[in-house]
Amino acid sequence: MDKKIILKKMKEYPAIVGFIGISILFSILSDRFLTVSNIINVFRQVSIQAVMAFGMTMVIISGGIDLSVGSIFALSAVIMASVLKTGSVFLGIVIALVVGALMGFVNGFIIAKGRIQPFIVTLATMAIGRSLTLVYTQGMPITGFPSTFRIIGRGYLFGMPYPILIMLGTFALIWFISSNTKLGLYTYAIGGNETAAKLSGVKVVKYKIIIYMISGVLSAVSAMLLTARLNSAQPTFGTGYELDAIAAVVLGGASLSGGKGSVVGTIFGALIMGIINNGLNLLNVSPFYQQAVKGIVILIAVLLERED
Amino acid sequence: MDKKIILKKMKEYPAIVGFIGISILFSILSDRFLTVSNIINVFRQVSIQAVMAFGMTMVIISGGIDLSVGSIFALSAVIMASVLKTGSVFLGIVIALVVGALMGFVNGFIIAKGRIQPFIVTLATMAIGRSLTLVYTQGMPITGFPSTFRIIGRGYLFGMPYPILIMLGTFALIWFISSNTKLGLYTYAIGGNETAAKLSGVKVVKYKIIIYMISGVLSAVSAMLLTARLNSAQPTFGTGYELDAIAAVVLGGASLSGGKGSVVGTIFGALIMGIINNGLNLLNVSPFYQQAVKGIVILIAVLLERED
Amino acid sequence: MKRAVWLVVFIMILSLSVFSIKIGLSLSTLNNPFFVELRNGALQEAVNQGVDIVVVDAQDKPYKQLNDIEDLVQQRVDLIIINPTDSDAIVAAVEEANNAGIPVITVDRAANGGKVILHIASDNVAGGAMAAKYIADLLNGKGNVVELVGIPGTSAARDRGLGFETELKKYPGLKLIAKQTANFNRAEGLSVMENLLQAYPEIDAVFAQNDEMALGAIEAIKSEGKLGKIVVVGFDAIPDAVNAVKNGEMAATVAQQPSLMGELAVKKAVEYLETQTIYIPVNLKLVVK
Amino acid sequence: MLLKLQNITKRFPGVLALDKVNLELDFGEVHALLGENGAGKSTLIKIIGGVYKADEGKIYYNGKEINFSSPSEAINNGIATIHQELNLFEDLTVAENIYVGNIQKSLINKKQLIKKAQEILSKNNFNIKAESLVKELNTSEKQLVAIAKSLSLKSKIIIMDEPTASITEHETHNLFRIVKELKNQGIGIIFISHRLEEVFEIADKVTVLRDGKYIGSGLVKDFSQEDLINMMVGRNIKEMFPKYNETKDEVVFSIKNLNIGKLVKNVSFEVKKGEIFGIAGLVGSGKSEIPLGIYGYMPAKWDELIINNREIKKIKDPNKALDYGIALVPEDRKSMGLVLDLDIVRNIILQNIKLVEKYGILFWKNANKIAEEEIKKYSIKATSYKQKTGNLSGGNQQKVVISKVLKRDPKVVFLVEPTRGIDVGAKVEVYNIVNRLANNGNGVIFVSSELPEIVSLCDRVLVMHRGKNMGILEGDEITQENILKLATGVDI
Ligand SMILES: Nc1ncnc2c1ncn2[C@@H]1O[C@H](COP(=O)(O)OP(=O)(O)OP(=O)(O)O)[C@@H](O)[C@H]1O
Ligand SMILES: Nc1ncnc2c1ncn2[C@@H]1O[C@H](COP(=O)(O)OP(=O)(O)OP(=O)(O)O)[C@@H](O)[C@H]1O
Ligand SMILES: [Mg+2]
Ligand SMILES: [Mg+2]
Repeated sequence: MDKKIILKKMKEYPAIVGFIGISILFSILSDRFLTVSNIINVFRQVSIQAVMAFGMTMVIISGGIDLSVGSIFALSAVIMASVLKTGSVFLGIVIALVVGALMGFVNGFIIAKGRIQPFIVTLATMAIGRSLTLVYTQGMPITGFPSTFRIIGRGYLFGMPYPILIMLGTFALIWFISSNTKLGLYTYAIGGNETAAKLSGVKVVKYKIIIYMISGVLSAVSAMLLTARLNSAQPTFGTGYELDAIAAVVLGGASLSGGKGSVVGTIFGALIMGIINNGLNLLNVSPFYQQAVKGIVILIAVLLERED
Repeated sequence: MDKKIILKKMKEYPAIVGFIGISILFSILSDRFLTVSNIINVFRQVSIQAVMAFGMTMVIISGGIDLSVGSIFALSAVIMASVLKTGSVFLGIVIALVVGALMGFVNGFIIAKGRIQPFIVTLATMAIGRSLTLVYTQGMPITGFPSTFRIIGRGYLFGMPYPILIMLGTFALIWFISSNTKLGLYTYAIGGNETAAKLSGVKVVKYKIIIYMISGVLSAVSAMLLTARLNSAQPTFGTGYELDAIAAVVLGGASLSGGKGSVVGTIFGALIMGIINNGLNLLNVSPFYQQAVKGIVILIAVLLERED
Repeated sequence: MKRAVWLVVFIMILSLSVFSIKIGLSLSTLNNPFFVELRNGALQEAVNQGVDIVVVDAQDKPYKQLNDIEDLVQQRVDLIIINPTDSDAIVAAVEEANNAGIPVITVDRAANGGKVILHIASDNVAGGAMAAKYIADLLNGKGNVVELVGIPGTSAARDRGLGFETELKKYPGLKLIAKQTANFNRAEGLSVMENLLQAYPEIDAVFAQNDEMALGAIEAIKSEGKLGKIVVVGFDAIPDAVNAVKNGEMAATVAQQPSLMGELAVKKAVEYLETQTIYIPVNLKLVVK
Repeated sequence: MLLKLQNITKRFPGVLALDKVNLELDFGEVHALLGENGAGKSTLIKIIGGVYKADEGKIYYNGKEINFSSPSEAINNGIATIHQELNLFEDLTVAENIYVGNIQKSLINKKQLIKKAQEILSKNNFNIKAESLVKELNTSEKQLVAIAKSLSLKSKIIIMDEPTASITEHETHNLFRIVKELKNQGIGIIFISHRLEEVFEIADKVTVLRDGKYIGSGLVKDFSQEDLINMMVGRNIKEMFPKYNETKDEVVFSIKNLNIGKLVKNVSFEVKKGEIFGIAGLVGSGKSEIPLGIYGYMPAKWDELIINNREIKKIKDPNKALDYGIALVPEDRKSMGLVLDLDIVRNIILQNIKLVEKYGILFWKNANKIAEEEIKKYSIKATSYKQKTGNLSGGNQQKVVISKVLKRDPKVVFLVEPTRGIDVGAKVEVYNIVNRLANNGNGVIFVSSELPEIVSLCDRVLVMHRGKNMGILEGDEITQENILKLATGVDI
């Protein structure tokens, strides 16, 4: 009975299959892989990318793409950092979220109102966000925050690191939004057939803006996690994260043409990427070969996913 | 009469409007911009990205994406370089093209036969290609080629630098392919409606493979240009080029959902990116602000394009 | 009378705009505080000397650097200071400047060809060796070492790794048990180090090919509660790292004094445009507590 | 007066789609809108529904002048539209499809949603499960979902653009029963169809358009069928179902024990030279899978397949099928027939590449000439052969599909619902083509849900029920009753 449900879930979210396959592989190759401390370690590492990827999931389901997540990440991190330096932790976090929401709003507004391809709009805001970050910091990192803030990065609650808890919290939230709210349903509808959504009376502009704002806010949350973990905000933060986030979503079974996908898939997509990195380090694969191994493992993962 | 044709072309390829708009802007702001030597300078700079973007245009029209172009670029460059060191220029070039074609074949084969999303397949081959490059070179650049080869990078024919001539040649070729051949028609059809293409008798698998091979070969041609210009092949060559190439194609009016686009648009898309970089340098915009200005100019360009 | 004053002012403005010196500075990247420092040193000196400076950023891409330098040539700057992304790939750009009759000074990395009037060096190979030697001294020539590698294929990663590993081989008691890439990035330094700590419970020292990775590694070591038990040596001496050395979290960082290099480059450039100059290397030093 | 349109004019690049059109709709009235393919019917109702803006003219709704700028505005004001091109979300459930755009609360209770949707479906006798995914439905079921969606809105006006084009007769009757109920509630209905008998059955008033121009309107009972055809086409049509083919003895096509997954089981039949062979069946009978299987699009198995005395073991790909001389007019022009982003000429040569290509290079002069001929032959209403097929009216899109498939002179041709959505004049033209094809010695297999055309056109009819061949009717046996009996599993 239970077995059947698991099998059904596996079919529904093929990323689970890829995840299990690769986990088995690494467990055989390294006895360090399947230890409690390493598993917690991997989850904590994955939390940062995963939170960002949850927002990207919404965007991709809606048929869009958000290349600016890495820049939003950096900008909200450094602005938050400068507020944190004044000692106000709460204010810092709030401002980070506001920065994320604002950047997301700009994205969504230009994309939906201007009817311009998301790729090119977020490519531009990616550049703009990076610039703002460099100007704001003059290229230097901001370091040293109140210890109450740093707890977010390294504290534990009931034996669970905060980043993991925050990841699970955002996961639950986005899962709920996408499967139990009007916003979620409309996201799938817009991505599935935008014309039909419009003809059905969906206010496409409004919902697109909200979707990109969610992506912006989650990038800021993700930035908060890394800033707390490193006790430092870097102007180079988040470079290249957009590809990682998109990869996690696509590995999770979403389609870049929209209308399909789920955060359940995405969390496993992110975990696949995370355990590959972890496994390669554990096995001390030579730096020159690492990428090849990573590429091959990704291909194996998608082939495994396809099998079912 | 002539005016009408120009207006029509502008409507057909809105990137021309963006290009002209930005050119006018920079001509006003810098008297260095509109000089013959600077124009030739810009075209030569653009040639490398443009050639790669022509291949990407075919891929994107077919509804795909190729993230591995930068890695193909690097791998074919270093393998060519090591052959060039033995003195055989012709062989070196041929081998570079073969490497590009092979990598493209692998991409196309996995995508078409395995029916896996191009994004994830080329993400994997991007990593694998980079690794092969590092392993092949052991991380060292390869430098110093026969002078006959270096002419490709710096020589002139009838006052035109070779890279520009090669760019124009590949442009003409891809333009001809996409508008006057069976392959070109099939590319649009596959990207527009794969099912309909299949039912019309198009061998989708075969043509997808050919399309990715073209992208691979053009990445190799592009690599040849840069290697000749720099007289050196670096294992880090081509990092991040995929985004530049995709950006040029999308700025050129293609849609990432496939079925639409043209190399005419792409060449102007690449030129837009090129003159922005050139103009910002000529105007001595501070590096911290450059990206912001670049982002804004891109947004202006797409808004101009939309106007018409 | 009034007219005469205006004339003088006019001539002064004219002479300023015609005769003032314009220097181009082409940086490999600004995505790294090290090069930001270098730029800041150069900008400051340019203000002091009263010369114009045009800064371009190659974002670590050799082709972008070539384009940048071509654009500088288009602007007819008087001299170009180049911080190459790569010693070989820069030669074409140097030669283009040479052809246009514009003198070139290189900073940090050398150019392996073309005519360069002055090179302000920092020797990455020697720096790597210095780090190995220091670790050997601290560990009394015995222990397990891991190395955090920068972006594979870049010259900094190559040279620093080469110096470090060659020197390390001289100490048979020191074992390089793992060597992993963290791409010169602090966040990756953190996660790679976390993973390595999972795999290797007995690590005695870490050499990171730049400070960013070292600082990330320190955070990982901290959360494992192993701070003080593992020797961390970085490279570059960026301000955060110097602080970390001061408060005892980091054992040492190889200093290249980027700000001084930038300053010197501009100073010598101005000197050269009047006379000639000699080769003045900036010494490496180890910043320790 | 519920709705009044005055002098509505609409231009598209190169086309005057509507030229000063008037229409009046009263409470509780069913108003039929008629016209040939491309006459401007869909454009007109899209203007009412807020999809397009009229260039000129006025719209009064309940006495007030209105000017909707988006579909959501029209819907919120009580005007619901069932569009000709189905606007559904393939990856969502039926329930979700019905409620997208019409959800009041931010939170969704999925069970509740399915329950409510199921109520609507059952109330209207639509035999569809609310929790199934739309992509699992066949075309007629999808059409019913679109109808259910519009009924769920509780509107004052419901506009139906060819709702009956792809549903069965039984379902059509059911729909008309619903329409009558709506009428009694005072709801106004605009009804578009190319089947005139339906107009006489359900409509009170009728308005005819031709080439975007208002031709006339009045009470349905004041017109005869010929009157309406005359008004639409501008000439008389003598024979609705021309038939002049001659069956020979020679067999051109035969298949034994065709199996396609669980959808088609052990079906065998043969087609003779000059014969028009029909396949009929209800929804879900598997009749449209037969062509797809033989054509190499769905995995299929058979014991023996012979075309023109040549045995064919396997067809892996449509490309191979075409090589063997098998052609297919697919059921759904939008998803299977056309590349909507491409123009008419490109769509036509896509399937006829050999006529215009040498060494992979295309000869555009030939291609354009062919396209021009085809446009003339099928009287496709288009600005030129360069018009994007996505911008053609639905019926004209169908004509392009038929044209591109038949151009290649196939030996055996499957026509699946080929007259879906095309006007009377064009239908007659298709029937003529089918006759000519048969007489030229090709095997013609006509798959249709429209019984009148099956009965009038076919020489023999295979009737499917739940994937099985229930029998092949011949000659006088071919009647609507007999087909329906077999199709519902009753032996005769
Ligand atoms: N978006 C568009 N762009 C350009 N032309 C269009 C567009 N939409 C419709 N047309 C043209 O307007 C005319 C009217 O089309 P419409 O779809 O209203 O016809 P229709 O009466 O509904 O025909 P059918 O019976 O085939 O559905 C046609 O000539 C069509 O080609
Ligand atoms: N992809 C699919 N997944 C699940 N079920 C499907 C799928 N495609 C079709 N079906 C189901 O298979 C059954 C057969 O559909 P089919 O299209 O063969 O009907 P048909 O006989 O052609 O009728 P018609 O074309 O007249 O509507 C239908 O009940 C449909 O719901
Ligand atoms: Mg219509
Ligand atoms: Mg069917």
